Amino acid sequence: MTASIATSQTILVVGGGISGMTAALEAAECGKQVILVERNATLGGRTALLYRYFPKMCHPTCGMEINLRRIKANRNVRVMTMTEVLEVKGLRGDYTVKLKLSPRYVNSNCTACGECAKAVDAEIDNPYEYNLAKTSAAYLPHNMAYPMHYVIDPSIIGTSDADKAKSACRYDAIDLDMKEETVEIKAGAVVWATGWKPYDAARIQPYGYDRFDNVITSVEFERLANPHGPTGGKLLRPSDGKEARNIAFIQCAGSRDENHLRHCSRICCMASLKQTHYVREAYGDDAKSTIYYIDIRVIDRLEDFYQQVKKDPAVSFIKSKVAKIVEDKEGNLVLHGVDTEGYHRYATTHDLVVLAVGMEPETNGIKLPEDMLLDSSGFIEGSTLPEGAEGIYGAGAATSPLDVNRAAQSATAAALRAIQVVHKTSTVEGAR
Amino acid sequence: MAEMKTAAYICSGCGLGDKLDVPQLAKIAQKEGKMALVREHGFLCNAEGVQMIRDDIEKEEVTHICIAACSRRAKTDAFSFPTVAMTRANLREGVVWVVAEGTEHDEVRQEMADDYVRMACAELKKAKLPAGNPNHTHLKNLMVVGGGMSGMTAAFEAAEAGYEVILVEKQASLGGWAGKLWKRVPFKAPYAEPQETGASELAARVGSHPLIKVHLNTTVAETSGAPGRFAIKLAQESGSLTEVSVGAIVQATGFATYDINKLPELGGGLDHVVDHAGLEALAKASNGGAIKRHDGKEVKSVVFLQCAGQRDEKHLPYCSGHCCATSIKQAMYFKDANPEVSTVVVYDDLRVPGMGEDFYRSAQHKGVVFAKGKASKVETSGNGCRVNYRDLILDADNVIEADLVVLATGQVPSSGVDIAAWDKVTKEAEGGSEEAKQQKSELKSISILNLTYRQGPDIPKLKYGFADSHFICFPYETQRTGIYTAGPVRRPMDILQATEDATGAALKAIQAAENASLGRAAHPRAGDLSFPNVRLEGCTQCKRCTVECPFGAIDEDEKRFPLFNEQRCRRCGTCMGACPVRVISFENYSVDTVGSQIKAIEIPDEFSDKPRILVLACENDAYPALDMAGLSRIVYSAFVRIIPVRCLGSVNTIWITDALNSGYDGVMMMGCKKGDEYQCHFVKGSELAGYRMSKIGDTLTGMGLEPERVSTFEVAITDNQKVAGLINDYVAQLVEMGPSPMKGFG
Amino acid sequence: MAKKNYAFYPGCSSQKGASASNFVPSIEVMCDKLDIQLNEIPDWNCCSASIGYGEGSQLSRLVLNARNLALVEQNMPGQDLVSGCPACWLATRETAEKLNEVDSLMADTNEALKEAGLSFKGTVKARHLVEVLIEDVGYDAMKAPVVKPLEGLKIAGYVGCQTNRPFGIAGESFENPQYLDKMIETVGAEAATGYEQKITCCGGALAFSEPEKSQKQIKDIVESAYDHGADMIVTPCQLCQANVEIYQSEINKKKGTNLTMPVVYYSQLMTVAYGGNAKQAGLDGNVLRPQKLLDIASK
Amino acid sequence: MSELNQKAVALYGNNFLKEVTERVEDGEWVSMCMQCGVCAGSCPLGPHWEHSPQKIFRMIMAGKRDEVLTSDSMWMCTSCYSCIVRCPRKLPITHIMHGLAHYANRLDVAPKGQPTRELARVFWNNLIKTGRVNELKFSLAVYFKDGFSQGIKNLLSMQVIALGLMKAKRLNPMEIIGGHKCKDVGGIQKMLAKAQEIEARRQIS
Repeated sequence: MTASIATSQTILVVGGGISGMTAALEAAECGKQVILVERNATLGGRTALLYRYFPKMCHPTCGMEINLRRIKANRNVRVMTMTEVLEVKGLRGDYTVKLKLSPRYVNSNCTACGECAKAVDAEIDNPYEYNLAKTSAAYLPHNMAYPMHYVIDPSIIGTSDADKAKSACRYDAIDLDMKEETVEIKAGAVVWATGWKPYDAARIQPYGYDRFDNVITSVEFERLANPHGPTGGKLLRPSDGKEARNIAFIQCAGSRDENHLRHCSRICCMASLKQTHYVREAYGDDAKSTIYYIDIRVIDRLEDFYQQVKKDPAVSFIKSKVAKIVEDKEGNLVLHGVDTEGYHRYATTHDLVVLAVGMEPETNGIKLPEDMLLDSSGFIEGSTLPEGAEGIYGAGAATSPLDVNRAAQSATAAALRAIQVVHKTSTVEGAR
Repeated sequence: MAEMKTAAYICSGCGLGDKLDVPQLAKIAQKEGKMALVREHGFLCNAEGVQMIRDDIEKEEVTHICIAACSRRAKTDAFSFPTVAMTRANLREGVVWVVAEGTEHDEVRQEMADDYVRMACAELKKAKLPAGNPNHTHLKNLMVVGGGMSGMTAAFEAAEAGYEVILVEKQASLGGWAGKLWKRVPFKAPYAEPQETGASELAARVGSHPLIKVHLNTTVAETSGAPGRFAIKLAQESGSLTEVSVGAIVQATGFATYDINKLPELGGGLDHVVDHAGLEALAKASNGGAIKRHDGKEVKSVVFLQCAGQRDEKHLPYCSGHCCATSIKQAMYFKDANPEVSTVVVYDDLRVPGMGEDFYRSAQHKGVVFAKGKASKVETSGNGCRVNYRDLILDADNVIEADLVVLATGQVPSSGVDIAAWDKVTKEAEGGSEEAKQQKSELKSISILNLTYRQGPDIPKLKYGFADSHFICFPYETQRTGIYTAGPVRRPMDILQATEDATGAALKAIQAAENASLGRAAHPRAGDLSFPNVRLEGCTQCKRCTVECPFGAIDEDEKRFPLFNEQRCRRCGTCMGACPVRVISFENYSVDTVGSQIKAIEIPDEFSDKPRILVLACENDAYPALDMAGLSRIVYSAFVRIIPVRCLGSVNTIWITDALNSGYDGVMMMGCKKGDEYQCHFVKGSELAGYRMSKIGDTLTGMGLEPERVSTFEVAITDNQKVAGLINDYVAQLVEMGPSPMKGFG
Repeated sequence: MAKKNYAFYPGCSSQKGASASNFVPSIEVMCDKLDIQLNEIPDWNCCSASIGYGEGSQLSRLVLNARNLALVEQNMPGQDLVSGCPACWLATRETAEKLNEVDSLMADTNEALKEAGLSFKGTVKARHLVEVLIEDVGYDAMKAPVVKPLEGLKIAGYVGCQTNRPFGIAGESFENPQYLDKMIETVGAEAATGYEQKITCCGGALAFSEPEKSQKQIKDIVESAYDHGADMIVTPCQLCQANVEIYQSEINKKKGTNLTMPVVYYSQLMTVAYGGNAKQAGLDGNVLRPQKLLDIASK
Repeated sequence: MSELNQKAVALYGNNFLKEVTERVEDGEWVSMCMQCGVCAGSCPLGPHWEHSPQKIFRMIMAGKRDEVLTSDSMWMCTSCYSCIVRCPRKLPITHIMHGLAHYANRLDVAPKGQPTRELARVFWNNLIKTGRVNELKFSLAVYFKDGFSQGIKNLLSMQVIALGLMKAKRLNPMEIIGGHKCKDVGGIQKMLAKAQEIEARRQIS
């Protein structure tokens, strides 16, 4: 199949989030052949799970819709989901890449009619809701999923639930005999766009993410605010479903911290500023957001957004790294610390605490090509090979903690670097 | 090309067959839709169904196909027939998934499906397969304007990909600001020390690259044409003109520093107060040794004041982003030459995102002192300066005496003419104002690209003079197709970002040239081969299309007719919506393709209690939201008939009046958010639609209709729940209002 | 099974007649059951504790601790230095790490040690007795000798500061360490989970100099244990034990409270669970009688 | 002003950050503080002191020498190490506080009669006498540090506690006439004298 099509003129893009999609499309729209591989069952990555983008408060799915339309319209891009890179061998212009294809147990006959989900009893934690909700073990990742195909969770394979799913399908789309496969493909250049993951908030012990239900992360808060999310867009706190009107946002949750992530994750200040909008939109003047920060890092035009939020009387700013959180008997959280601007000690009670968790590169924990050069946080800095010998390029949040706009910018640049490789390879081959 | 032969394929899978009378749909396609070939299939998108269609295309010479199945957004891999014109009747997401369950709804459900089949057949007969612009051009070389770090990078990276580049620099040498720096902020691990700028090395590589032609002491005197065929006049300092042609353009014209004389309270203008650029000059002069002031005194104490004239409504409201790291770097110049030099950085928020945190740590390690505070006054004191500031941590006023004060001022983009100002003076000048004519020529003198475009000589700015994209997901969107900005002209940035940005911009320029050479549209309708066709003989020279085109694609010819530059066109259809005499159309999207759909439906009489509402939904956000309502099985009224449009800007008022004349009870228009934070991918579609509809109030009154029968709504892509509510509320409102008095006259 | 040998550093408070003297008998039984052989370091000296800094210079304090390390290195090769007292452990471990990190301090220290006829190469590891129990013995082995499970006892595990921070036991969290609760459960008692004062500072040495402030801390620690229904508090720290136990009467006097919450060592629990009597467990040394534990011990 | 203090002022002038960096244990870390304040919020005795660690660090950087050295804040450190484990810059705050207290004490500018300062002095004197701490003598010395009559008052107020401890055999009245001590007291004292000599050599001369 795919393996036979790829050649040394092919650009392999690893990771199907906003950066990978962008890199793949930008190269393909220059006329290059691209294979886009994604580990999950759908493209879209983490941005597809966000409710809105700062500073425009627009919806990530809007850009995704356009990118998906570009993919649907472009025959140069070949998308492989549920696919991981096992190994990259070879040199610039001539890579052999080993891919692992995990079984979806659903083939392209799937029409997304949803009958299998209705037939299955078992439920799993929904990874596309950061496990805040359950979903059927036969599920569509989300409404913007691409490919628009259901997935059968491996946990029900071999159970009667799997058989129920199969018999519910009228289109012969469920194939319970699918097996993991390994294929090798050729590629001339590789764009590595594996993105980021939220830092494990449980490790920030003073904030008790693992102990207190009402301490959640910023990515989880995005799901709460999302009308497609587990609470239908209502800001209800996990412990008792009570409306969370008085919300604390703790900045640098894991970032700028030698005990956790050394780097500044760049996006979290803007993310929390954005999230105060959600609170205001939900409760108007009854809303109360408090941002605990060290420095508010919003650069360039984004400053406008900060100034606008600063004017909102429902939002207050405290220059302080919160020292610890204590839960009271009602499940409220008492934050202890000192406002360092003039030294004011506080012990403030909030309904909900949102940890603005840092961005950890997804490269931490996956096998990378050997010549990739990483910085001290694990972001891709470049190549260990001398200039001109490299053919694998980082893109997006795999290279640095970037916001979506800068990630797309970075991915566009990476696409050109990859094009340079295949251009030079073809020139050399042409000369032979 | 062969004769038009139509075929309709009606799917009964995904429950369509259970809930709809499919044979009746087939009959409608045949009888009313006049389809030459009509086939039903139980599972149209599977291999067998697709093969059936392929066989018909091949053996039956079918040229036009209508697929009555799921949404045009679904099963695109299966229903991909690039050689024929195709329409889709959305019976799944648009009918069976959104109409309430139960036999009591069978009738309205079937009527809805019947109408969608009628509409798709009607559209099909008016549609042509886009053939692409036969006049396409082939230039694939680039012009890069600006020879600083961004421009050099854009030129070099494009050339490395095999594209010829013309690099234009106003100054006598390449390098720009970077060339004036002693060192740059580190961009590689361990992010601890200032690094060499690499500007002269890059300049040398650019200068010697076989695919790059550098023009020094040169400016752009004129830019005309379009992607794939830009015609440029380059003006040398000597006065001579050179004409060149390029496929696409990267504008990397950088920034100027904010004038420190505008900051007298911070000591701007005093002897021992400099800005970052001034300090770089001192550092360069010291060549790694102790840094001396202009008067020769060795600096033993220095204070950096951050956000000088920045984040300040009175000066620059924005943050230039690089200045915290730049001050850290410059403080290190002192500490590295002599650790005994006292270096204090007075800041409000220390903004060193990403690995900049390591650079900050490194400076602290070297003993650079950071004081969160706000400077109130800098004055001369003895042979140096006294900095008065409020220490925000100690909550006390404090004073530092220093030999030198460095003001971290901001970047002011060198982006040329402000199009809004240009527009204003142009109108006034056309009205005969001599003053405006003078202003116009002054404005022209600062233009960078000197575009001959009717809408003005430079590319539109987003804010504060920065020519940035308005879109989060698409950082390189500009309103001038084939021209991309890169570096600090786009937004304030440091060298690392600028070089990354320039690389991306180079790709976009290459892509624009490649697309133009194939007659294809650029983003966001990338690959679209349709292009606007104009019947000039019907044109009344009203200029609405030239004024309203968001991309400045339409100029005027000598006879003042609109002159379409297809390669600049983004295929949004705004011109088509604007045209009062309906002479503009696309092969597969025209006044007719939509108008015929509107007229194709069956309007029940006024006694039936079955109102009909036309919904014109933006295909980018509203239509997907409606689709997702279907996916989530959110029920809405079966009285609506939905037609996706490329943009609300493309909606021609004739559609509205036709609909009302035909007996529709109301029209809903669903578009993207408008205003400053607009989400329209064609800039002002919603706004234009709102504006145009406000103008047809009189027409409605003349027809004896309530103005509420035409309403515009903002719908975001996530609004699947909301959109169903909007529909249901609107239907209820119309039911309350009673049937349209136009019914039966159509 | 052969006993594991450790160089034992009892510390000043564990000396006979000192504030933690009742700690010593309990660890004797415990170690015996767990095949731990503690060999007292010959002529050990004070670690300078956490209050020595005021008068004692950095080098003086390093030298004091280095002397103990040197005594082990010289006389007890191959044995880890083990202390039951968190302050001793902390000061010794910090010294060992600092000297290994900073060459000049190591040189200065050895110059001073020479005056006492000693030298230190930096090879000795300083450990806390609880670390030995968890890492070298393990929960399962700690459970094995239990003959009288402490059923019906609910105990608040008060970890305090210095066994926990900055090094921690077995890599556990600083904010919510679990090991003490696990040890409580190992001997058959119930741990008062959710005891939120488990890492609150008792005031340490400042119980002497700032009694009001420290007693406020102690009051919180004890009252929370009551709130969680605990019968007693257990701690791995000598100073915690003393402060939290003995100042309750003082707090009662000043605040009108009626606090009588027994405070015991983990080793006392283990000794009783392992079948030791009250005297072996040093329970006669508790000012506030841990009645329920005494009852089990006398069964 | 003590002679040492005078010397320090003469040597460092108004560059207090440099003085701290060079003279105070772990003082070189002070400049790494980024004013997040997590230390201030973590300190158990925080509510009682005037300057939080982070504020002390800023004061050092701003050259507030007198205010820092005479502050009693450092003397309220209980050595709980909460600040150290939470500090995102990994500053050894506990040690810096100890170092600053020690330095202020050495220069004799620390607040007179500050109870913990007195306690520390008594403790140290007690321990260097025998190499081990004699808790009874130590306690008595603490109670009598402000004179005899105050000492009796202090003693009476603590009587219940003392009796309780004695009953539990955890306070031995016999310690007053002897008690525990190291055998090689002489060696220890010589060793400590040497340490002082080395430090004097390295410190202000």
